Amino acid sequence: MTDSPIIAVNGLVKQFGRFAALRGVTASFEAGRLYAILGDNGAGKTTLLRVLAGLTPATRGSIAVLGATNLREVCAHLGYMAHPSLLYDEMSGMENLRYFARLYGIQDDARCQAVIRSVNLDPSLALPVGQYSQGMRQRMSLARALLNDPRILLLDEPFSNVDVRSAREMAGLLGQLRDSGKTILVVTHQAALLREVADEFVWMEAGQIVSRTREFQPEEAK
Amino acid sequence: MTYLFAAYVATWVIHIAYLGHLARGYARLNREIEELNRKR
Amino acid sequence: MKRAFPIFAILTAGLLSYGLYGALIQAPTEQTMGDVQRIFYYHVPSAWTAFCLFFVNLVASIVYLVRRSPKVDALALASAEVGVVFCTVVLVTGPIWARPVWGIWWTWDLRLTLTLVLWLIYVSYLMLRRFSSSGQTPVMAAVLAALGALDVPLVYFSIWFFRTQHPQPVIGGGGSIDPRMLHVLLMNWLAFMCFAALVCWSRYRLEILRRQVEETQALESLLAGGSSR
Amino acid sequence: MNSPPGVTRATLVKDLRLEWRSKDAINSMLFFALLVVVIFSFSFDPTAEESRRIAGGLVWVAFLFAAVVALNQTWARELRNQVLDAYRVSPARANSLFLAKVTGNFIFVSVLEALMTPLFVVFYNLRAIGPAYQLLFVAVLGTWALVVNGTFFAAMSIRTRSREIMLPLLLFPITIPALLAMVEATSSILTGEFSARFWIVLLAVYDVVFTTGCLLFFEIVLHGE
Repeated sequence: MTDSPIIAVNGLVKQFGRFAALRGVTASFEAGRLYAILGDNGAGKTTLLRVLAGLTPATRGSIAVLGATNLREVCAHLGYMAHPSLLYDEMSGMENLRYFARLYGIQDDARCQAVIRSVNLDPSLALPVGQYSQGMRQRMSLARALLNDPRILLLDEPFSNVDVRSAREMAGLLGQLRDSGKTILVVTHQAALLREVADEFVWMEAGQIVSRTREFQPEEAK
Repeated sequence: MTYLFAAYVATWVIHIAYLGHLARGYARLNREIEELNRKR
Repeated sequence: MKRAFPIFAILTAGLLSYGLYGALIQAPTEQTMGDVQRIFYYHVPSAWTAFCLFFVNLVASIVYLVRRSPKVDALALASAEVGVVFCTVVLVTGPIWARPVWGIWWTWDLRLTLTLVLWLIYVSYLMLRRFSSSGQTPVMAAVLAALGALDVPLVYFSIWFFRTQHPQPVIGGGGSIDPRMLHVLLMNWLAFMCFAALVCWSRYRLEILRRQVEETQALESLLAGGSSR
Repeated sequence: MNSPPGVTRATLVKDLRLEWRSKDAINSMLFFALLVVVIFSFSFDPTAEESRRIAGGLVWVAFLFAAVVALNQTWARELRNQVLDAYRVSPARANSLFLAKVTGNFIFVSVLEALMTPLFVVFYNLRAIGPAYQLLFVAVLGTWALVVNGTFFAAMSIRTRSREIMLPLLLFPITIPALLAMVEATSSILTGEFSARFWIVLLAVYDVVFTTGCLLFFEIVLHGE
């Protein structure tokens, strides 16, 4: 991988009517690192992630992901996990993944099964996703984001409503993924979980990045 | 003749109603601009 | 530009009064329909103006889809709204004319129905603009305008055939028109076009201004929220 | 890599499976259409000769209203858990999704029509005096017209604040020529008074024009925000 940043945003503004969720965000993220994006509710973390995923066009400012400014070109290299599960409640995990695999042109079931196993779930489970526990659903959601073996992972609150043990497990998994060369951006409230694995902590406030630190400093940064 | 009168009146009533709507929009906007200026 | 506005407004007012004088006094009285025919001097120019505005809207919408410039979108909104106003005038004066002349308020006449369908499409256009959340409004509206334009020829043919199948009251049309009448008609069209341009321009400026205020408010509100935290 | 027909087929199969498991759309649509038939037959005396003339209109208006119920459902399913976002971040084409949805809706509405037509025939004692085989063309072309525009405008209206109300507001004005063609063609065939050929051609043109138009613009609508 080159030294040039894998994600670069410049002067990003996102306005929703009379409310601006992003107010001039300029940042760059390097390849093969795990970034924890922290901040209060309404600080613009989720909006930033959605803009990077190409789901929400920015009102102003420029974005370059993997060198491309048109995010549709690079979407095959992105994995996105949102706050909602992005899964069909009525279908089983395997059925869900089989469908989403088709969207990426993946035909074989082996890939789906491998991804499900990698998040510590059982691919043969016939239970519809709607009846999963929250922790299982989050892990299945992560599996969906990993389906296309993305180079960049954008994760929105992967640990919310997950019990501590599973959350630790997931954090460890993210560390492994980072070590395998993926770039990971995690939006979370539970920064402590990432204390060991994150390379950098990015604090957002009122639609701007206010500080970036290598070490986790819970109170000082605020 | 009544019909003629009715048609012309109707035309202008519609136009003036729309102009009134526009004027209200401007008035509201001006109020908001003033509020913004005061905040600064 | 700002100084031109009052001058243009006075000019338009003059044209409108001259048009009114022409329609009520100057133009000769029509033989069969009598004075009622004078509605024609308001009805027809309004219709032409409305169609012109809808055409402006279509062009602006297509340009918006290509260029994505917010100013073009504001123009599309302004022309659609003013177009609906003029179209309403047409639809109101139409029956007032039809009643004494044909003895009925409404008939599924080709031009009348086409105007009605256009009016419906553009009202739905305005509704869409009103109800969709801010960021995507211009794109959705532009797409609807383009699809609506595709619809117009189809509406035209369907009503044209519908009319040939069903008997209709005969509408006196065609034939030559008195040059004095034509003069008054064109005069009124010019006046209404100027008036429409004037109103459209105000609406356009209102929209641009509204967006500026909204943007400032958006940034301010966050500043206030940020500092209080 | 990801062939558009593959994505379309996968999406269609997924939609049919989901519908088969929940039966949300088809049940509500069927019951709604049944209600419309019953209410219409109270409102217009079905035995009168005059009502046979308007039967074409009644049938299509009933189908139109029932189709709106189903059309709102198709995208509502994608909005639960925001699954649509998963589609939007994938490299799959927007038009593959659109075609799958249109085909799915076409199947649903066709099933509805197949089930409701006998009811209309019974209630209104219908008998085609003109060439009955033409009714098949009218049904297929008319249903496609409803479904193409309906799916497109449903996708548009889910982005608005009052979703369910917005669909008919957008759909009905644009569909006027198609509806007029369906109604007039059906009436012409039932009464045998006129030839339905012009209307069938008009419907075909309408279908071609709007299928093209919708395919052209769907990507903009899907990725608009």
